[in-house]
Amino acid sequence: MNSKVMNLIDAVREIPDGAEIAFGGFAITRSPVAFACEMIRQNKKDLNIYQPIVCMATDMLVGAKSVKKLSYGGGSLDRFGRMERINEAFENKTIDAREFSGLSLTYRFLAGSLGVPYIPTKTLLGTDILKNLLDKKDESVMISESPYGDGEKYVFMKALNPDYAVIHAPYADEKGNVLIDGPVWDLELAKAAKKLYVTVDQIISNEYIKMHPEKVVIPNVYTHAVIEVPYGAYPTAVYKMYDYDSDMLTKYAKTNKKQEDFDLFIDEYVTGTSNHNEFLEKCGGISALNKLKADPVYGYKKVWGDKYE
Amino acid sequence: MNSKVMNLIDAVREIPDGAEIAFGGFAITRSPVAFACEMIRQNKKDLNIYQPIVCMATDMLVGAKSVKKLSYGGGSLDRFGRMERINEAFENKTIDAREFSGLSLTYRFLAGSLGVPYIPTKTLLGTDILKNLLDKKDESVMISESPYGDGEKYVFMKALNPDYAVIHAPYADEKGNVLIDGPVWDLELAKAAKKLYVTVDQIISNEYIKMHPEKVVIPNVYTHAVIEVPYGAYPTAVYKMYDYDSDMLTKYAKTNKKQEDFDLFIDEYVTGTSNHNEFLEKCGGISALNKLKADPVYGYKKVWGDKYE
Amino acid sequence: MINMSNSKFTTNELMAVTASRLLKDGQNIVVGLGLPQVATLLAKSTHAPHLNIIFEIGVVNPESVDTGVGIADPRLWYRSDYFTSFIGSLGHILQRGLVDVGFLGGLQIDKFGNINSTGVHEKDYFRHINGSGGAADIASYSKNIFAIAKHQKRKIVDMVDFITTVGYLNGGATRENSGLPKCKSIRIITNLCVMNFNNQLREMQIESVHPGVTKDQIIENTGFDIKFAGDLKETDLPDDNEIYLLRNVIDPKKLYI
Amino acid sequence: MINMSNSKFTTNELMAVTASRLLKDGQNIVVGLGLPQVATLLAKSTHAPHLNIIFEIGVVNPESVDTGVGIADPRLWYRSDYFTSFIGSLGHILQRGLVDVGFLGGLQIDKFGNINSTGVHEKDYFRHINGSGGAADIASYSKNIFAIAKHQKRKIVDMVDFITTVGYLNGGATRENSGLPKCKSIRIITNLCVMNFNNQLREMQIESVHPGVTKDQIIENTGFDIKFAGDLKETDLPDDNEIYLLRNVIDPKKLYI
Repeated sequence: MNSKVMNLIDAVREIPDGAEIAFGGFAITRSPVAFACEMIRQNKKDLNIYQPIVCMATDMLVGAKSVKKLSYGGGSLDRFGRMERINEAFENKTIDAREFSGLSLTYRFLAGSLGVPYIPTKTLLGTDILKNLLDKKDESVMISESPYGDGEKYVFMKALNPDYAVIHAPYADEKGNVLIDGPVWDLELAKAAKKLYVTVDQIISNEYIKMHPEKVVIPNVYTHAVIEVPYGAYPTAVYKMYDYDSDMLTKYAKTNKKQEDFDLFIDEYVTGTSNHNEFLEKCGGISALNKLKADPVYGYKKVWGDKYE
Repeated sequence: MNSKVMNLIDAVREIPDGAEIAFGGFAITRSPVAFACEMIRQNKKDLNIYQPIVCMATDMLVGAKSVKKLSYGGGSLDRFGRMERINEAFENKTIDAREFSGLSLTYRFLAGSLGVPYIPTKTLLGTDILKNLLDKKDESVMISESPYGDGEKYVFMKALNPDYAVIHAPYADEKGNVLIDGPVWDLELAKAAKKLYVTVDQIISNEYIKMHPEKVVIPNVYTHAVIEVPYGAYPTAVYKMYDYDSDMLTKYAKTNKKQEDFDLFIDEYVTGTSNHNEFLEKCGGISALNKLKADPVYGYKKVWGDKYE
Repeated sequence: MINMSNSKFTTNELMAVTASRLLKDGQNIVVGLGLPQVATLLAKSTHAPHLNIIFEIGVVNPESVDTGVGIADPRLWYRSDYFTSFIGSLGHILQRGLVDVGFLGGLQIDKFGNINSTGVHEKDYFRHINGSGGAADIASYSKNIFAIAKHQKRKIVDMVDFITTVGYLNGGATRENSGLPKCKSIRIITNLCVMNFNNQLREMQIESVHPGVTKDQIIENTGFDIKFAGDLKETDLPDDNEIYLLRNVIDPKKLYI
Repeated sequence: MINMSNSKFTTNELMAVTASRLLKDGQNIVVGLGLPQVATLLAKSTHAPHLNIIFEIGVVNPESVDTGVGIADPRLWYRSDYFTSFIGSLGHILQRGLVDVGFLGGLQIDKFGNINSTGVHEKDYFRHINGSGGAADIASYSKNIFAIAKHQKRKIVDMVDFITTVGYLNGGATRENSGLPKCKSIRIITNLCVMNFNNQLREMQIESVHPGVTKDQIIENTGFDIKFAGDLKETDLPDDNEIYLLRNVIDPKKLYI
């Protein structure tokens, strides 16, 4: 009760096979890579993942055959490439993929985090996204008429309070107050989850929070576990902390094109290492990390032109 | 388009008699007193006011006979006293008073600000608040069953996008990005309004906002007008800027007990002055204001014990 | 520690201590100003250091050092962990189901735990006094409701003049039947006794009587035929540490105690 | 100013300029990466300095100085006015009805302006490529939809393989009949022409043809029998200032133009 601090291995152990999990992260930013790698090391199976926009960690989990069902609103590795492990699993039907839009899936979390049964919205109407969800009898969606007699049609996005959520943030205190600079697309899913796990690059004092409460985006009432994993989102970016590693993302976007290449990658980098520090060593270690240090004003690695490089 | 800056007199002129207005402020904090006083000077009539928790400005408008209908969730002048002008108008039925709870009325604004038709909630069920609203056939509320066949009952709080909203904030830039330190109970109504008027103590540069985007709680897309009125919430408090004036609030809480005393107060302080600076002079001027300066850490006037007073 | 029997305490101090002991460590509490806040801060200073305190105005876990006049007073926001909106506090936290105890006051409380904070019937009109604020919301969604009140015939009544916040409505399962979420327990702490609703009818009953208070005193000051629990107890005495903290740390200006 | 006839420009530059001129000052734009962003920044640097730029990820009015790889790249968040959540950007701003233009890309666009960004039918399977992201939401709620696309037979099609985002659905009033809010206008800017849907059927038609492009070229590169507007125009030429800004200020590394 005193402290919500856990270590990564124990935290991941709490998550059973088949767990219903919402993931934070967005493409190449704040992806909970360290958490996902540890899930792969612990050989989690049959996960039921929800994520408004998928990120690198999710593609890894799908490629590692940890995922049974994925509800998501699309996503890519930005210009580095595509979510090829997800795309292939989708095409081969090796996972049960349920496609949404970013907003519609987030509404399930908003409803869950507000304690209301659903949010009535018009988004998805007319799309094949909705058609497919209705065909699959996905419980998320229901079409209904306005109760005000104006003939308006709505999609009810049903509240979802996932058993677990996993997000990565730069900082939290040991009580579980979470600080994030920049956009917070994953706020609603974090607040909806029954157990929120937050990997952070650094655990900071509550005293800092008392001085800067405006920086807290998730107060401790939502947080189940705070897990300190420096560079826990590497090779994706954490705004104001470190940049994404273009070299490593380029490499990943090559290996994720074919399952056999991906498997070799996982063998070497994930199951071939016993923790995130070893993973970081494998990826280039301190010298790779030093190149990513974010400028405190720009929030990413600022390149000063040839003469400084 | 370039700038959303207006002066107070012109801004208030835009608001017609009978206007539907949501008010910010909460009891003795960030009450838009300067705006309300100017409305009284311009002799606005038949206003239709919505406010989750009423503040001093609202009691003044009701006492000045500017209000025809008030939908609110209660409120007081904290330990200074009660909203006696509102209470008397409620009792004498000189206004159409519709009572809600703070959350339920705020849900009307949340729905409006989200562009959804209503929010289904359980709050108000079983209360005499709901009973009265249903008896009055208030459009805000409708009782309905869960669409999921689980027999659950909900109150649908209908979306409201009021024609106008008026809030007070310490700072905004001329584009209409609004900064508020501390709690922001009035965020939803600000985002729901068709035209948001923000009185601010100071207009600051957009450059400051670029350095501290995390301090912006209302981005400029919502803002219709930014009106610089230093001490525009006086005698109520603006966190980190100035404290409430206990003397003045004590005086107000005496005068608002009886209509004749209140009328004398308005004659002297409001209609007897031509602008907010004159109002401030009447209330004690610079020497009164100097006593209220908030300590930058504590956020209110810190009293350092007898030896410093 | 000093021997307990040396303690002298006021009734307000006893109420604060009694309420404080009902709070458990780690709970999330939505609390109003006055004795509820004093009791919560005392719990936090003693057996429950990890309470999370939430004010409906949008303030989480402040550590005030000066006494304020209400939750709109910035004195009560000092050293907060988090600031949010009404929806943030009463929606995303309270209605989300994360609040263990909603700690309220009120003008009247009735035998089914319903609370009136709106107004009272006078001879020929309804005198409007305050309104719900967040109280109706808090009582709808908190897992447990605590209230502190003065024990007077016109305040502890058979039926409140106006149901601002629902306790057990008309008793039994009527609260749930109205559509509201279940409420695990309601506790009323007065200057005479502690009351609960731990029976099938969900009807108010005396759980413990404050030291020196007689059953007759309670009966006389209650607006209906109040029941006494089978296992009626005497309220535990405050200890010296609690009294010390109340007087010297939590409410040194004696605004509430 | 330099004489316009001296300008040489690429097709991408023409597309960016053409799209940019369709934006009006003071509008709120939800925009994706690539040419849409380039066009929006150009408008902001010329005739529309008070555009508000919104990224679905939760970023408002950034002023980037470095080119990013996508909206998740912190390079695109530099000097923002405001950061928010998905609900903050696509709920409270977009669905609230405050977005004048949703500016999208896509794999395929069909004759009723529906856009596919999910995947395409291959011989014996559906090749999944990306998905909606915020695109379905943006097309549902923006007052106007702009899209930039390559003009190829397999991209400008009779019917998209998958309706990720609804334009005019099956034409006429079918969009509104499906329950969606009205869409005032859709504009498609390609490397060959600008297309609108300003007719009763809400069917794609050529509004203006880029200089040097022939009708036959357009017909050949369109996957269905495309119509030409009665008042068919030639697309206006970029001016030197626009070309200067594109090359030297907005995309000096020529990542998109």
